[in-house]
Amino acid sequence: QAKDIKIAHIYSRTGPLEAYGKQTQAGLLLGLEYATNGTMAVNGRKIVIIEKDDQGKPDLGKSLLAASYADDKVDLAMGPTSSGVALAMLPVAEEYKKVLLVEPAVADSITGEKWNRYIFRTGRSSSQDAISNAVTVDQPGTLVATLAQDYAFGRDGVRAFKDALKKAKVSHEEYLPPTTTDFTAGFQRIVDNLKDKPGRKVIFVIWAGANPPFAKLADLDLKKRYGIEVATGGNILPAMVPYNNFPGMEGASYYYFGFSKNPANLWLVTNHYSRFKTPPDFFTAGGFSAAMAIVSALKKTNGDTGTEKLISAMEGMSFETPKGMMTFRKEDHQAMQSMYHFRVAPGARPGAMADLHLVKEIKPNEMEVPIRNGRK
Amino acid sequence: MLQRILSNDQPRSRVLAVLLLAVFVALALTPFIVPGVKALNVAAKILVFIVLVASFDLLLGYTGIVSFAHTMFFGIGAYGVAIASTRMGPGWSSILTGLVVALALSFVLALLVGLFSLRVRAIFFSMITLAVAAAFQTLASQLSDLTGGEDGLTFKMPEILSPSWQLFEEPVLGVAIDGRFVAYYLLFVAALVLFLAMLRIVNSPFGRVLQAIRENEFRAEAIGYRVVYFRTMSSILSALFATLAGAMLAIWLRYNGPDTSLSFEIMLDVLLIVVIGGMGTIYGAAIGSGIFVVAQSYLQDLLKHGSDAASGLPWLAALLSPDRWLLWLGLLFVLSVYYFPTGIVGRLRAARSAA
Amino acid sequence: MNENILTLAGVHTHIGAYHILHGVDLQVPRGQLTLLLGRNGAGKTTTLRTIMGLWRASAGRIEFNGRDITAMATPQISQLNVAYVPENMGIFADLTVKENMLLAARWARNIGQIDEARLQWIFSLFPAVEKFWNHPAGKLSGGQKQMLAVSRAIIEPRELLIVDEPSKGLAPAIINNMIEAFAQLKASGVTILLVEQNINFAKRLGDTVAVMDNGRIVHSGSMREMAENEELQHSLLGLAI
Amino acid sequence: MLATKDLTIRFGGHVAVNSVTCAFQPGTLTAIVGPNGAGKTTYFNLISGQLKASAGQVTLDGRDLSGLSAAQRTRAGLGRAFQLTNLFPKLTVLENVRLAVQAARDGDHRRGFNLWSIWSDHKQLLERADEILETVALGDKEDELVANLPHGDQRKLEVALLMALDAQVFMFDEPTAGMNAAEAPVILNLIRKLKADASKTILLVEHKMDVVRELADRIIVLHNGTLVADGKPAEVIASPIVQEAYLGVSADRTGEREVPLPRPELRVVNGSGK
Amino acid sequence: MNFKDLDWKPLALVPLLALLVLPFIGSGATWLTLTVAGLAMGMIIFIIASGLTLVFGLMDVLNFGHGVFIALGAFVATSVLGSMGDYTGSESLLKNLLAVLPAMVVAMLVAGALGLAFERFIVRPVYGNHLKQILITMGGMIIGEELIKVIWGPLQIPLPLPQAMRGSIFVGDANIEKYRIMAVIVGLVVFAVLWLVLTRTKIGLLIRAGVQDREMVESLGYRIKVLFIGVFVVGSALAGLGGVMWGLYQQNVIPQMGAQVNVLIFIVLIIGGLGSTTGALIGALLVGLMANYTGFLVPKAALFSNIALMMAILLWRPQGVYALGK
Ligand SMILES: Nc1ncnc2c1ncn2[C@@H]1O[C@H](COP(=O)(O)OP(=O)(O)OP(=O)(O)O)[C@@H](O)[C@H]1O
Ligand SMILES: Nc1ncnc2c1ncn2[C@@H]1O[C@H](COP(=O)(O)OP(=O)(O)OP(=O)(O)O)[C@@H](O)[C@H]1O
Ligand SMILES: [Mg+2]
Ligand SMILES: [Mg+2]
Repeated sequence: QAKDIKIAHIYSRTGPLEAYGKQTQAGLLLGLEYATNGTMAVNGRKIVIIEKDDQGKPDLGKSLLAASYADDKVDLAMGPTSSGVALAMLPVAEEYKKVLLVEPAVADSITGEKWNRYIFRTGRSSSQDAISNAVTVDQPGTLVATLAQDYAFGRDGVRAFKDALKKAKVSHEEYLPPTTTDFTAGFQRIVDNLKDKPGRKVIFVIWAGANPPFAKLADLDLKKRYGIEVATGGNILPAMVPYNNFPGMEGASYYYFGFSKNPANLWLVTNHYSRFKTPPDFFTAGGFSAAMAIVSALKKTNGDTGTEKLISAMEGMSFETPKGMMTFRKEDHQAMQSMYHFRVAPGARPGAMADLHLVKEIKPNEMEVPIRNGRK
Repeated sequence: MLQRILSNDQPRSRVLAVLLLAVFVALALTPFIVPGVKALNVAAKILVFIVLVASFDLLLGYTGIVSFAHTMFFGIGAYGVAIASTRMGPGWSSILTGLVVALALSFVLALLVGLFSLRVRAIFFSMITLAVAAAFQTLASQLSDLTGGEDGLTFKMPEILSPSWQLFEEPVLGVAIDGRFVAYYLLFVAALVLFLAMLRIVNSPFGRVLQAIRENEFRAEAIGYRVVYFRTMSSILSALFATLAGAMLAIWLRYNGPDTSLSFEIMLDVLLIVVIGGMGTIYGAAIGSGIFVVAQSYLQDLLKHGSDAASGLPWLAALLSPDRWLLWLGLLFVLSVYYFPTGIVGRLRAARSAA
Repeated sequence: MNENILTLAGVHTHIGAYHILHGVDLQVPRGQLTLLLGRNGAGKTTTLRTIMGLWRASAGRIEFNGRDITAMATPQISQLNVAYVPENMGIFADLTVKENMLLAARWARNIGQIDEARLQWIFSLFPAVEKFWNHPAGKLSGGQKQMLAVSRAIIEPRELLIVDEPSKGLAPAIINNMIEAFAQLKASGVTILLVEQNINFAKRLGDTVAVMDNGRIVHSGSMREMAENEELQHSLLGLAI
Repeated sequence: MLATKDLTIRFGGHVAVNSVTCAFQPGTLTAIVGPNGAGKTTYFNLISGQLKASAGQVTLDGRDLSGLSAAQRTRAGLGRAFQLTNLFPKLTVLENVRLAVQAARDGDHRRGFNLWSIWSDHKQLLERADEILETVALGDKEDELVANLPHGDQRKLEVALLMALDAQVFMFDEPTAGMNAAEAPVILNLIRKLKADASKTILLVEHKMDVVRELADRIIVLHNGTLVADGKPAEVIASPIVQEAYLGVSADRTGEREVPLPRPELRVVNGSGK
Repeated sequence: MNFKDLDWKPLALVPLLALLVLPFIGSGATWLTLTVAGLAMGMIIFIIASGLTLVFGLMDVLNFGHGVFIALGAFVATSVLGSMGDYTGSESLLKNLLAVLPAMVVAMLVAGALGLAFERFIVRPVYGNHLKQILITMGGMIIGEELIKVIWGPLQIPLPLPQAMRGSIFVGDANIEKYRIMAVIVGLVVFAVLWLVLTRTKIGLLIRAGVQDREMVESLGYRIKVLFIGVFVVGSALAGLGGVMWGLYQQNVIPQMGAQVNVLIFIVLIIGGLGSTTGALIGALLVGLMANYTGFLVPKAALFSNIALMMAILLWRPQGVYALGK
């Protein structure tokens, strides 16, 4: 009997990101099942997942990771949900010289300046998000006003988005407190800025959290009054319900269950429907992809879990996911992956589930994702 | 001798004395008796909380001021060390600089808050501190160039406190004498000294006047104590001790962020511990922190066993799910008010005097 | 009807761990003024509070108008037509004098519904109540608060009036008024149970006297008997009246 | 010597103390009498600094105290007991007095900076507190919580605190209100003893005329905030204003009180009354 | 109250603030949009704070768990409205109202019922002790929030506005959301009812007296226990109503939504002065306006506008604009 392969999954089982974290865990289990053909073993070694709840707290995540490596003697770890937790965890992987597969925390600096060689990421980075989103609005003569939350996530997102725009111009950046509920003032500033300008005018929204501004934006009827459009990135399904206020709105998304037709995704959608009665979401796909990355790597090393073996197996490794092929870029271990340019279905009804149509799959080679960890 | 160390404030209950001794011994020997990173982390957190909670007891239990801004000072201490270590690089001088700056800032803020407390009635003051604390947390995440924003700061400590530092190649008594080990005992000594210092303060004439003010501010003034002065002094002292606790936390975690040291949740934990332990006793801080931090750290594990055992009853299993640990924490809040109105220390002491 | 409006039989009261009343037996005859005397800490206030249901009797029986009220809640007892002036006066400091009075008039929804004549009567007894009608009661002087406390108890007619040291802090002129008020009330058929330290006050009003010590009634009898018997006075009260 | 000059306070339109000028000599006990609401307690509050005067000054031995806080005035030698009991309810009797003793000490003690010599000093403070409690006959209740004391004992403690302050001026506001006639003498004896000390100035507000008559060297009368009489006890008590406004024995008194209880027999609502 | 006694200064604050910022904003249409939206937002805030004026303002119970009733109201609304798709989807305002009104009623009933249990088990042992109130109600809050997660799940749930209540009315360049008009109407009704009950009956007096000296109120023959339960239940029900309004405004609900508005509504009450309905209304309007003005003029400062406002008011009147007693 070979030794078990122990993997710690540290994520927000509770806390503000509870809903996201649970999707990841569900995806991870499905992914392992799919990748191992239901045996849950690689090379005769059984894969054991040890779940830990970081509650969204960086300090807790940090000590849980240390305890996983040291007390539980896991072979590698995966997680967490929040970027803040991830950043606090990174040095721990280095201290214990064990692999940490980041999924789905998005901050650029995870594979950027805070990166170390034990860090891999299957999740998309903010840059990938921003670049793909830029593609959807980037046309000559377009004026863009951004609307984002006033904290690191929002500001970084806008910066990356601006960097990625080649042809369109940003004429206004609006930052609102992360907990804003009354958008009147912010909207007013944007409208005052845009309304008298010529050309195509777009408000690009980067908003995380529970109170997105879409319904309120729709109430303003900006398209009819001033010819101003709205665009934004994808999100989890419940958060995209308000998108229906804008039939025809475009943007780019990390995942939407109907977009890709590869076997992994078909299996995922079918099985998710049959087990949970709902389609798989954003983070389910992420967890699924991470599982496939792990299994691919273990297969490559023939079940050897030595850290150096794993690292050399994973660097440059390509693997199947519900989103198609991903590749861990050698330099910063970021998984290069497709993103999806979507359009909200023309007949979308407010209140109903989000209904997105695929405009175009944006392939990895169509996005120039900068390497930010100084390791060229 | 022991009496002098304890500032003549004996536990006044045999059970309490035993409990205190148990906490002391357990903390002193944690690295030797409980193996593992998690246990050490829990013990270190207890040490930090003992200082933090005792400092809050000085304010709440002895002076009767309900302030929600206490974590602000805790955060200042943690950020002081974090920012200095990030900007100046790891080293003792960074820690010292950060600490001094943090103490100075806490002093000024505590002075301001303390003075404001005299203008409005107590309940308003509490609500104001609540708002101030929230504002400070927002500020900390806004000033991301300095504080690392929401993501916080990860930084390094001087060599001797880093995990990579090893005194001996081989473990001693099964324990690796490494940087973590040193850091733990640094925390332990700091906590012990600060705890005894606070015990001394509350048992000094100064502390007695604080109690008098808590009971009847008007009369305290009338017999010649300047309430403004004592209140402000108490605010400042407690803020400074909280700042030191914050620095201890930063040294241990080598990380700090708004959630870690400034969140309202910590404030609540502190409040709860003071009440569970026994307000106005200082000893309550030690007992309460020990019990609470251990419970909090292992609650999810415990619930997991519970929900596994209850898997036959779906609704019970759902309630016992580790994901609903907060539910049980909430229940703890409620029950502690029900059953420990005077805290564990108060209870034990009352049991003794009734006997 | 029973000739004692209120009877306490073997009442014990515990406050927390303390045993305060050790079997109080007390009869309050209808339509009379019964005086409860005793040194500080004898348990007079505790007895009154136990009658009002503010402390629970741990043993014994309290009857009002033949009804067992031992276990009744305070509001119910009060609704049986009992008024109470507590030792600490129980003034609502944040409310105005008027609002204090309005609350005491249980059946009045606003000031207009209070019996005007009765209000005038109170104003004439205690001019301060009228004078500071719209002031916060907390700002009144000590004696004025005491007047307000008594005024509240007599704003509506009650069958039984329980009063704990109403004369403390009052100027002699006002004490005279209060004596007169109690006399008038008594004449109108109200029964009064009074705890009082001011012997002059007590002497002019009392019909029957009960003396407490250490949580027990150690003597009860008529005022006249007490007034005539100096020996008794000395042995019970430590002084002559 | 304690003196007030044109001391005045207004609450809104109401002048509670109206331009009172008066001096109090050491070695005398001055009784302050007047109807309820005359301004006696307010006058005390102005002297001891609980209230800020609208106009006028308070001086002690020529030193103007007007700008000082209550705490500072206490330290300057003004001791004050309160009409409505005002103690530290959740502390023991002994601790209450000890705090007052400590407040009377100088320097570090009062500010509480003395962190190191707490035992020896503590003992001294406690001994002194003990002594004082004996004098007010509370010696056997040292360890009781004040909240549990009967009213009379709380009054005694109120006086004990004042004694502990070791002041130069003693202000008593109805010290025996609510006290048993058999127990009041404890307090009165204390006041008598104080009186024997020629360096102490004593002010006493009291409604019990027999007490006033016996103790006072001098009586001043306040009426509607104004000082209306000042002199030897016998003279003042005999003066018409005291007889009328205070003792209420004037001839036209009955004229004032014409309203009898309106038709009482009809008004006693029966039972739970609806 | 005759006119001379009327303390008019706080009433003037709202128009004063609005006029004061006019020159800074410049455009009349923008000012109108901001002002109307701010006032309407103030009304919504008033509705969610109205329950707390009873529970905290009058009964002096520092109920940190108040937010749970708000969240509960909103979640109940998702269930009720979710089952009435025909009505909410209709273009007819009447049909929409026929869906929203039952949602409000059910939310108020459920919140009120929970309030009854909350009063009995959480609040009753701690009347008069602020510190314990903070702790125990915080515990109640946590439990409530977790129970909501157990029942409705931790995910956010969309609560779309009924069809006819969406969109805005446009006046030239200025726009006014239709829903805000509805909020103003509901807010005025709540205000009027509260104001009448508290000034025209003895209930307000009794509660205040009961807070100061419970025993005395009982000695006067009032069953204060029942009264307190009743008021607490009404306060909770109002919070439930507030939750429906707030949820519909945000168009989605999360279990933490109550906790998120907790500090805000406490600030409103403090500005208004405890126990005063009028004060709470003024406080809410000021908060609503201030947020919009600073959000437009200096967005960075918007984060701190509430706190700055509260501090300024307290420096002017340490008891809030209208304080009863004290
Ligand atoms: N809350 C309490 N807790 C404990 N003991 C109490 C409490 N209240 C009163 N006592 C005790 O009960 C006894 C009787 O007190 P009570 O107040 O009834 O006396 P009293 O006869 O009214 O005295 P006084 O004339 O001074 O008012 C006293 O010994 C007192 O110490
Ligand atoms: N803070 C205050 N605000 C308004 N009025 C006040 C205040 N304090 C006292 N007064 C009023 O001033 C007057 C004098 O009160 P004071 O307490 O001095 O009377 P007193 O002579 O001590 O009476 P008593 O014999 O009843 O104790 C009273 O009418 C009282 O209502
Ligand atoms: Mg008594
Ligand atoms: Mg007085």
